[in-house]
Amino acid sequence: MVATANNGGRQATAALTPYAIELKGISKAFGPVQANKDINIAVPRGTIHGIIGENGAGKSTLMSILYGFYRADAGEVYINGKLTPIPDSQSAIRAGIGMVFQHFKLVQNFTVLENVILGAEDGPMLNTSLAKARKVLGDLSREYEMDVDPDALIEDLSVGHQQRVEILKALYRQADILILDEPTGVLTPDEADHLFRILNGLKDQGKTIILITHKLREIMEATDNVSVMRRGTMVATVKTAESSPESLAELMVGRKVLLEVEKVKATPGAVVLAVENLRVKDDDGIERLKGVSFEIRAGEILGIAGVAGNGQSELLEALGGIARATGRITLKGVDLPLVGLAANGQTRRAAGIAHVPEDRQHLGLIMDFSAWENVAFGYHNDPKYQKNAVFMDNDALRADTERKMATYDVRPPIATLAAKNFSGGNQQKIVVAREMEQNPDLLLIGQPTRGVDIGAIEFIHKQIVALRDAGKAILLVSVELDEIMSLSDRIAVMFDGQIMGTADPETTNERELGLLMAGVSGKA
Amino acid sequence: MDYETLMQIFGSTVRLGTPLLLACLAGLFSERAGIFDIGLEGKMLAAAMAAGSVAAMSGSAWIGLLAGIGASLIFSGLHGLASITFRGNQLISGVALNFLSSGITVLVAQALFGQGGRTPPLDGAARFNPITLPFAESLQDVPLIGPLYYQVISGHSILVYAAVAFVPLTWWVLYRTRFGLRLRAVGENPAAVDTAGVSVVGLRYAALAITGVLCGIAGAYMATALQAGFGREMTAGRGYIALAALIFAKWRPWQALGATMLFGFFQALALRPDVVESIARFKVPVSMLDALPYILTVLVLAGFVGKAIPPRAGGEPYVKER
Amino acid sequence: MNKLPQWADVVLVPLISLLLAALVAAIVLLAIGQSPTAALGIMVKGAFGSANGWGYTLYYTTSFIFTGLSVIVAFHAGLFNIGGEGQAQLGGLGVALVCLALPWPHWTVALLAASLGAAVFGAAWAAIPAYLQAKRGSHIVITTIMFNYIASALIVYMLVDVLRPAGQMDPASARFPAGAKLPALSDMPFISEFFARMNPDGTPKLTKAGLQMYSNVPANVTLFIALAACLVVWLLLWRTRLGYQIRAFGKSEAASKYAGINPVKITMIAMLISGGLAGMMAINNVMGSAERLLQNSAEGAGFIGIAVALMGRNHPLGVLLAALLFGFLYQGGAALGLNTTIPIEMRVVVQGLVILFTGALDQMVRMLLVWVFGFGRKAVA
Amino acid sequence: EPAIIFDLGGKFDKSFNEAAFNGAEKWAKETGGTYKELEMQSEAQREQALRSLAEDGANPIIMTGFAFGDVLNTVAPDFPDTKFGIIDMVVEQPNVKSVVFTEDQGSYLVGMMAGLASKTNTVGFIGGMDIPLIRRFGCGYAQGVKAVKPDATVILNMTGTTPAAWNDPVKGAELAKAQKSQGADVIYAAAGGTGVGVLQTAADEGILSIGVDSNQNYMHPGKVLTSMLKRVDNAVYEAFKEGEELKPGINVMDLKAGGVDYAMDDNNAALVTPEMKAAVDAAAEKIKSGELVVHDYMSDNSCPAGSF
Ligand SMILES: Nc1ncnc2c1ncn2[C@@H]1O[C@H](COP(=O)(O)OP(=O)(O)OP(=O)(O)O)[C@@H](O)[C@H]1O
Ligand SMILES: Nc1ncnc2c1ncn2[C@@H]1O[C@H](COP(=O)(O)OP(=O)(O)OP(=O)(O)O)[C@@H](O)[C@H]1O
Ligand SMILES: [Mg+2]
Ligand SMILES: [Mg+2]
Repeated sequence: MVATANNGGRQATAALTPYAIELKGISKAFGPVQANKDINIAVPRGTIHGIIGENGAGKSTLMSILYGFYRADAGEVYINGKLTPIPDSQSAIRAGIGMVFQHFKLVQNFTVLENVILGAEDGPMLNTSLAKARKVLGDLSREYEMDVDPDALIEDLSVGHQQRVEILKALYRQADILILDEPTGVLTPDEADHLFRILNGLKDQGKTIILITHKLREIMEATDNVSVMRRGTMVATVKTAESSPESLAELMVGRKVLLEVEKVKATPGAVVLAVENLRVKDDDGIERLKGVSFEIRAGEILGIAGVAGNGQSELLEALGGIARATGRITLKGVDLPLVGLAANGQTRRAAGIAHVPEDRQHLGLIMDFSAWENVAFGYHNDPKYQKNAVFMDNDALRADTERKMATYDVRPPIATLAAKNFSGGNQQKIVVAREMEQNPDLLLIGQPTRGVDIGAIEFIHKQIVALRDAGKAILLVSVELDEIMSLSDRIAVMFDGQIMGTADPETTNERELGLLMAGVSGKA
Repeated sequence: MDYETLMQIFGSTVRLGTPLLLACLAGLFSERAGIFDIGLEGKMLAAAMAAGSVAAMSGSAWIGLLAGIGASLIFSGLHGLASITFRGNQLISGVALNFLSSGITVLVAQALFGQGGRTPPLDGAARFNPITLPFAESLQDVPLIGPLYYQVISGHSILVYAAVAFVPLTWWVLYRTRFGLRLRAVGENPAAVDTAGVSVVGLRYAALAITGVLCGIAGAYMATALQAGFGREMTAGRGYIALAALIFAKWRPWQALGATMLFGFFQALALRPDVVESIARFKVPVSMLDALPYILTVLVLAGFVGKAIPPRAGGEPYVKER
Repeated sequence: MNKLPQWADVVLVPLISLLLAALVAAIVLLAIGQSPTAALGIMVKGAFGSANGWGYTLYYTTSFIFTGLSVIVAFHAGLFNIGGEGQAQLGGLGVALVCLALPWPHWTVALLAASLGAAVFGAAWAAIPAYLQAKRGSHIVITTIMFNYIASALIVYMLVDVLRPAGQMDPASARFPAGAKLPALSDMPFISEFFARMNPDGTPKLTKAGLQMYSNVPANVTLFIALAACLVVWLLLWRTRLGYQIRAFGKSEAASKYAGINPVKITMIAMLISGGLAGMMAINNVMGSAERLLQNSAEGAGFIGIAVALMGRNHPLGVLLAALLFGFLYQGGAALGLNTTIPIEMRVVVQGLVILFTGALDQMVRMLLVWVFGFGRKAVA
Repeated sequence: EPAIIFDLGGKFDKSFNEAAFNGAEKWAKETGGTYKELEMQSEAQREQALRSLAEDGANPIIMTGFAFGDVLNTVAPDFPDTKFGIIDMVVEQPNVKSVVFTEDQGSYLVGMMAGLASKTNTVGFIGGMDIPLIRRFGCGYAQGVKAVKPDATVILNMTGTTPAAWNDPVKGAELAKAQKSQGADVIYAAAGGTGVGVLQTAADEGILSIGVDSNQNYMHPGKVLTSMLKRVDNAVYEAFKEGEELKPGINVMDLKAGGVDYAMDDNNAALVTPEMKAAVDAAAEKIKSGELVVHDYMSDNSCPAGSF
């Protein structure tokens, strides 16, 4: 056994029930959004339990309720068969629950040690707590093969190591139940494998683990049972062994899924975009894009695959004129400015580049602006929206918006409604409509279907293919391998700010791409 | 400038730097906890009024001090209510409290004493009188040490010595105690504190309470030690200078001591244009000396004198549910 | 968060906030042993009960319109400009330098030149904080506060060492030449009738030469410039590309970068406009009323602009109404100071309360309303 | 109904404005009349205050302080039926009475007193706002000191260059400390509310101070050597008594006319020896008779006895 850091008044577990956790009738609304609706779930002790569901299905919300981060509007939590109200995280910790959030909850300029003891100190003075935690942490990391320097600052650690700190934090608090929310989204396949080894070790010690993930492969490989959520409800809980990826996907979406995109073979024309040795540094001076070169031809979709955070965003931002870069970008033979005042979104749009950003709420839309104001966003200098030298032509803009909303089936089709009042999918349609209707030479499109429902996915995919067939060049960035494989005419895989390799979607498979994504050169 | 004069100016530096130091430490606690507080000025002023009035009525500076702390705590509580509980804009809340304080202090003082918003002059036990440290008089004529000891170190009120003692105390609390760890964490990433099972709201109110106490002492010092009674607007922007010093000190206690004493030195210099002129050898407009702390702060803010990175969660209310 | 209908948000929230502020103010008055109703009566009478009162109320209103507009232009760009006070003082310096430069032939010419001077000086004083914010990320709230202090030091220096005429003791500039005198409302055709002075028996008060006497009120032509400024600011923000970019930038800096809106440029322009508007207030008080530059000429109007902007819900029409409200408060407060034992600082208290309730506790007011109305009880399923 | 406007610093500054206030109160007590009063808060309010009172029908309107001069010059013609009185400044309008004092003479007397009381042969002067009017105080004082101790050092300091200098006790206190460390053992404060800080510090530090305008001896009994009385109270009292018949023109209140004096009472009786008093009284007689002429700084903007 590991030396205990915290001997708080935990109840001796009465093993009357085989369930470590039972949630009964949990409901939670955020304003008008009903994130969880009457959810029931039971998790047997000593198992790994998977939870899947589309974006926004309410998975994180449910787990945050279990961890006392949010308060449920209704419902009960039973821990080891005992009714346990969890009004705050303190109670959850006391009940033996630990959680690793999708977005880590670490203090960036604290050391690992300080982060671990935060909230679990032994007394009013720090020195004793720190000394003890240092020892316990050493034991824990040895036991679970989780090397971290206790004196390192969090901001200096890689994402994978930060995640370890989060797990250690939970273990230091003697968690018996560990919740992990999309832990592998930021990990390379190697790191992910290591994580699953740790989780299995914990399971063998009798701990209960809840794992949220979008990756059906992980569910199939690691979990004992799996629950599926859809639009705030729990639609099913099944034994993993008795299910298949296909059946799970169907449960998730609510109908048979056909992720195949119908398209004819590409007929690439002249080079539209040529990128040479493109480099981007972030605000802290760290190089995020480390010399990327590629070309896209007219009538071609180049798909960029990769684990999030490997330079894809910087690539889009450099091409879209948001980030400063070095190297060379040529559009239809003309060099684009990379630094200085001329390198901005306006000049890029004027040159014929349209950009659907990865994060529509953060970048693509002004959430407080109405739909029609958003349709001018980025194109506010366009002569067709001007009444005269001084004033904008708001009437023309509104009419144009209504036209676009009709074409793209944006619901509700009210041009004066604020962007924040549309659902995520419809917000995305507004952005896509705005950018595609500009009839650009090059379309940059990032995570086009993130958080979008199946119907809209099909529609957006069709539009992308149609634009390609109209002879335009398209750069598609997506973390969804399926999307990349079905849409792209060529695939480039990014790792650590570089293009690790390229692949032909006709011949490649997930395994090959996965290796590239992990930084292992495919043809070694 | 001769040594004697320099020591004399250092002496006034200490006296004038003390309210800045107290207010700066006050701001340090609240900003380290993620609450911007441009209401330091208002809290000090309210405390000065309460301390001056109660000292005048009770004849005891100590009771006045308590009243000052109480008044400042009320303002802290209001700031907390607006910016923690109701997640309002911290800057606007601070501005509002400054105005409220500026008006209400005069109203109350006028209602109590009918002397145009002033308290009657205080003396005797109603003031914190200067303390002459042992041997200060007799050592006065020892070269170098004597004047230093007599002018700079000795001869201040007890609150001055308390303020200086608060510096190591603040450091110790911040870096050596559980409370300090949590306080710093809540100013950097309140979600981390929350998910670690510690109340963000509780911590932030606690920090504001400390801010209230320190501003209370600062205000009481103004009315019952530095001056003999309360007068309208008597804090005269010291809360803002303290804020500037806090930025200058990059939110650290020892640096806060340095920054406030530097600004106190400028204020002391501004009192002695004759000395400045004799050094500069031309007529230096007093108003330029008055503006010096502000200009310096702008330079710091501009990053010309080292970059000041505020606590990361500062200024933002902690909102879990959008 | 439960949402209120838009009309409630726009109309009810500020009104309730105002009522709460008034309520607390009444409690304060009671606490110091005064009658709130009597005080209100005197304020209303002082501000609206006489032509002279109106003259002052409108005079203050004019100043507050400028500073209120100044705050909202910056607000829409996401910038909290607390520096209106300093910018207004510098505007005053600009006005003084222009007015004293030439023996102006006619007030219209002088007004044009002085407006330019006021706007340029106000804008210049906003430029440095704006630049530091845009380029170096220095928090504009702190820098503008610092610039307020630096401004007052600078004005003192100018008045004591540069502009003070020889032989004059108080730190003030010389009087402006007669050609720079703006017509007061009481000097203007038609309007002046309103400001005719009456004897106690109701007959018109005549000079020895038998001419009608008029109250000499400080409200002046600048009022009309202020009204025009409301319209211009509204057009600017909601009808022009620049306004579009300012608002977009204010809502989301990241998105603005995506759209190719230059953050440095917009920050600078918005702050320059903001500072220019604050500076233009000086036409009203320095050129229109005092006719010389005094120390602390802005008298806190720069700060009141914050309250006016918050109260006016960041809209020029709202600013106009809120400025009138504060004009009333200021003139009424002066009447309190003159006619009662309630100190004139009462108006500062009310000002603080209005900012507190409309700016910082608005969420409380909203929650109160949601609770009262029972809005959004049933979530959208 | 008469009215009085107090300048920045306020009617309870223990000094200049308070003297005016006392005069008004004395009138009210004697006649049972009422009067309006206003305290200035800011430079820019002066005109409104004046106009409001005039519009309200107050008559006469008395204001304390030179800073009203410019405003009064423009307001007075608008209200030809109203009488105005201004203290410390000359405003030439048909309906304005200007009252000025010979502060140089009064300061000369307390200067002599300071010189006689000083043991260190060093005395100080702390003025309020640095203007010729206040230099007149300082210059008269320095002449008085030099008259009894020709080799004495007189340290002359001013608090500031703006009206804020009238109400800055902290600065007053620090200046007093500085002067003490330069050896001064008597300090004369001619600085309105700022003087409160000077007197306080002098008392704390165990040296003597001299008050101004009002009799300030009572503020620290046994520690204030004397006060230079400037009978603003009398001026206001007289003006109120004249009422609407206030006589326009310039009224110079000098030593002879009782406009200035030095204060003797129980509080300072122990500090002033009979010899000191005799010397000062003798000088006063000479000044009254014109035998002794005190140099007025404002006559040529220079001071033979010290430099500012
Ligand atoms: N703090 C919050 N405030 C308001 N609404 C929220 C909040 N958190 C989540 N929501 C909303 O609740 C719904 C469920 O969100 P949740 O984060 O639980 O989804 P999820 O299943 O974890 O999705 P993802 O796979 O994208 O992580 C969404 O509509 C989301 O917009
Ligand atoms: N803040 C809000 N204010 C008002 N209405 C809102 C708000 N947020 C969402 N809605 C409305 O609630 C409905 C549900 O929104 P939500 O984002 O949960 O949709 P969704 O089910 O995720 O749809 P999609 O699949 O298109 O993303 C939408 O029709 C939207 O108009
Ligand atoms: Mg989630
Ligand atoms: Mg959605």
